[in-house]
Amino acid sequence: MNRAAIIGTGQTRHARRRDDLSQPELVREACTAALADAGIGQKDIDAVVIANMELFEGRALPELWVGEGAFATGKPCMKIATGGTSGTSGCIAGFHQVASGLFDIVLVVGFEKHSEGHTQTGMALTDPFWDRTVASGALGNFALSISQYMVDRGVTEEQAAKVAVKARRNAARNPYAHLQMPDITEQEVLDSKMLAHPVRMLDMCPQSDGACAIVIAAESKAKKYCDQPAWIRATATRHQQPYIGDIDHRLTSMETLRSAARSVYAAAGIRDPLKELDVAEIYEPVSYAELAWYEALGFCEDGEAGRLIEDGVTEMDGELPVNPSGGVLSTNPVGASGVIRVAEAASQIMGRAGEHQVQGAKTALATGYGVYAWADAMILGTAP
Amino acid sequence: MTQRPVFIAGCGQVGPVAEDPRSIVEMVLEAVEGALEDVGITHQDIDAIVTASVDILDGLTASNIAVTEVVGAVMKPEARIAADGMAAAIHGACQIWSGAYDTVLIVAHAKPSMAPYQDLMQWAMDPIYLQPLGVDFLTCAGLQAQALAAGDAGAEQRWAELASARRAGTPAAISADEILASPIVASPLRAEMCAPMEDGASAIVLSAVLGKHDGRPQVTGVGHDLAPHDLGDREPGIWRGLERACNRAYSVAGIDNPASAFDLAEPSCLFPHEEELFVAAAGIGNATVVSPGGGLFVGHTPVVAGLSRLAASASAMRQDAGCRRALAHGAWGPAGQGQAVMILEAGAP
Amino acid sequence: MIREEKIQIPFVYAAGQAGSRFLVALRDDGRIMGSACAACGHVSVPTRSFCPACSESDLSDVELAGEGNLVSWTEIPGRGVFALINLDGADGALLHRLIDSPDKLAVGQRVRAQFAETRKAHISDLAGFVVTGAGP
Amino acid sequence: MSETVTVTIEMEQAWRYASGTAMERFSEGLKERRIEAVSCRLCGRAYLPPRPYCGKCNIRMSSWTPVKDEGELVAWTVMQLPMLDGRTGEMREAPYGMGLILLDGADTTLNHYLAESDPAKLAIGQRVRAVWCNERRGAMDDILHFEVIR
Repeated sequence: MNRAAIIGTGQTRHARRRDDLSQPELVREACTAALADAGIGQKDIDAVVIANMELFEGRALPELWVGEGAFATGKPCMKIATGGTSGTSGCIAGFHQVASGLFDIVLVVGFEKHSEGHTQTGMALTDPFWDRTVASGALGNFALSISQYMVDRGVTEEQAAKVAVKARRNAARNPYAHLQMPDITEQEVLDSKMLAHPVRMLDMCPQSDGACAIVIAAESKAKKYCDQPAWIRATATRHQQPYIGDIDHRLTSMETLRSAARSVYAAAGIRDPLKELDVAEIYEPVSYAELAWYEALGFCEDGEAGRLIEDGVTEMDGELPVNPSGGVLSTNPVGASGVIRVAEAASQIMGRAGEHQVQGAKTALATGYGVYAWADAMILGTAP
Repeated sequence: MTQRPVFIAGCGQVGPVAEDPRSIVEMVLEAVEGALEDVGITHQDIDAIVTASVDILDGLTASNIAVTEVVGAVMKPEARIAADGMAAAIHGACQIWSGAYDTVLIVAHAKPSMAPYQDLMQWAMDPIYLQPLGVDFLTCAGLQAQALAAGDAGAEQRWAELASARRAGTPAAISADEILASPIVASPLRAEMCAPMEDGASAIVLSAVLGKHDGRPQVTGVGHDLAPHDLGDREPGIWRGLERACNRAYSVAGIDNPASAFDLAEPSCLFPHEEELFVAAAGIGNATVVSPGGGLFVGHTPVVAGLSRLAASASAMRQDAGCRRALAHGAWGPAGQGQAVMILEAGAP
Repeated sequence: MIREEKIQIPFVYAAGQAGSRFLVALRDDGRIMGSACAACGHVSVPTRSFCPACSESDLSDVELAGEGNLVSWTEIPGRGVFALINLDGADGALLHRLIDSPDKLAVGQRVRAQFAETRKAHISDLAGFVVTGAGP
Repeated sequence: MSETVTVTIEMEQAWRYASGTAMERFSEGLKERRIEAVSCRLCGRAYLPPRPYCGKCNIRMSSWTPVKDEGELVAWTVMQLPMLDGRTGEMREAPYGMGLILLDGADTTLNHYLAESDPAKLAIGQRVRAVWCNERRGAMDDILHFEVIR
């Protein structure tokens, strides 16, 4: 496999509405920033990968209209759409295209403009014979799984609230984060409006308009353009059976993420992820999910996730800072969210994460997650 | 470029048929089983899957959720490309060249009988300047055809003859006169000039390790491209995007003279003028046989088309020892905005 | 078993920087604006954020004539005539509609813009084009 | 800041979905208040919704298993936000209960509405049964909701 590394990242300002920009213009804001960060021009891009949940904005084949924003006109371009994992899968696709030797530099950009669509389109177009008349959307699906997870692992609302607070306090040091709530307290989370038992408003991710881009380069170009590239050391993708009810105790078991994590750890020679990883950017659409992912990712034994957050292990000054960016809980343009995880992990390796930099980060994990329990994992490092 | 080979190890196809009464899942299952059987393997031999589908055609959000089981993607890597299946095949070849996987299953599916295709495709058009005017893919095809016909008095007769020739000897056979007598759908295009929109699914096994000993064809070049969205920003009489895609593929395959390089071309052309655009952009010569089985003129499934052309090319090479090199093509978007090609070379005879 | 299911959902798209300027000029002044690229000189229409010829974003707005030449057209039964029009001063063509088009059309034929009486910052504020003269 | 313009387009679209033969048989059964799962001869799992293929074992399935219209509540929530009701296309008023239900005889769970919407009265492990509509069309909403068996 040819070596490849991330040499630049770029994000838009994320917000509830970005009415000021069209979809192509929003994408361009992130792409321009990524090219500037990488120190390259548009002519250096050999191919483009776009990630997006097309029906959220009512679009079909959105790259046809939006591609011009991604410098894709006259270039090879394809779109990855795998639900919540679209962004991370887009990054892995870009990595495979560079590692193939076909392209030297691939630009990957993910975007979503939730404000332009109908928030519940996703639910309106589920399986018409099974889910459509009796579905409760992503929120309800999470809440159902959480009710099981709490019983299975003894996780408490207070522990989930700590996750929610950690995310927003971290986000306060990230100028790109959508939610800015530096003074948030656990009590505020516990007092926030109940949406779907046990999930409260501040346990949940926002819906954001935004885009995020990364530049992936082959070894020779990576060394030419970047002092400290973020080398892609391992990737894995796992999909699951198609119905929510197919997976027994979904959050508790999270077989896909466990398997993906095992795969990338083995490939990168990681035996104890808590000790050997320096930072993790994981896709946690709801506070409780982060606790479940700690277990699935092997940061702790099953049943120990609550203790991990209580002991501050995953705080910025803890043994393994998780989501220094503020995570999906602070910023969630779905098609971009996975790219943001990878971009943030890469920025940590490149030493470009600004006020939320984890000092001396050498090995980083980024993950993606979709509602049907699909999972992606990627390990980035300072050396190939 | 790495030198790792990628073989077209096997193919499975469902349709095209005007309206398949089965579910998408059932159609895809049959295509996938056909491809595995063609190679003589099971899902255990597949390392990863790349699917191609378009949500709005299937009326489903993240439409690949529905097919995860039947493509064998449970607890496996799946990438889903929302474009023509040829783009998915190119991505699968990249995965193999990268060394990430040895064997990748490519699957594409669509059921245009579910809803009016042209209405759905308006949602692919720029929603500020074009969609509100009612511009769809057919509008763009008509504008492109007229730009070609305007300075070419013989164009319509020639196109009718071409569409007739493609269907000759098939159940859809029709004379050029009948084609010219059929109603206008987007002037100068007439109903019987257009590839009929039909349901289908296609599955192809790409592999670095399977197929070599059976003399299966090898992928030696790939290329794809995205042209400007608005037809007003393109030269309407030239497929520049396909030129770029082909030149990339020729560069990978080391082909200097496409005019004499190919025994067979299997383009994804929905109208006769598109075949003329294809021949010009690809730079193929008279010695290249184009669409011997009629191509999409005997049945066109959007999304599946490019993969079906790849399968047709591979099948021709397996049956005819004289067919040594082929160019397979897929396209998507208004008037061929997205273009993708793959070059196949026959295995050891 | 076939089951038909229907959805009805409104989508609201931001016209963005370039689109907003184009649609406001159309509504307020009945002017058709295009974009001139500082990098390659290409003049596109309607107003663009990115040059369709070179992808650069250093574009300036230019007012284009309400007249031009027919590049191509297509009649779709029941839906009217769509056309590509090369407005005087532009390099690219505008994709829009023809109003009351004669039976015989030709490349290079002169056409003129016709604006809607009530305008609302929408592409249909430009009602379409009428043929004003024979081809060259 | 200069004026920003938006363009509204209404998507009004219908699709003709094919059920597949397994779902057709299941749907016909619902009209007669009959629930049937398809089971895999390798792993033995009885699947709801019924489908042609076991994705765990990669094998076709054709064996039908009767399933009761009562079972165990294995997960629950009470929605406190109005959500789009797929049956009516209108917003469904909150609060309302949702559950994952493991019907007797099935190995996968069914998601559906619960009659109970008081979180204090819901618990994992409760027995629930289907409340059927009088007029049934052969669809999942032939079951109005599930009620807790006291």
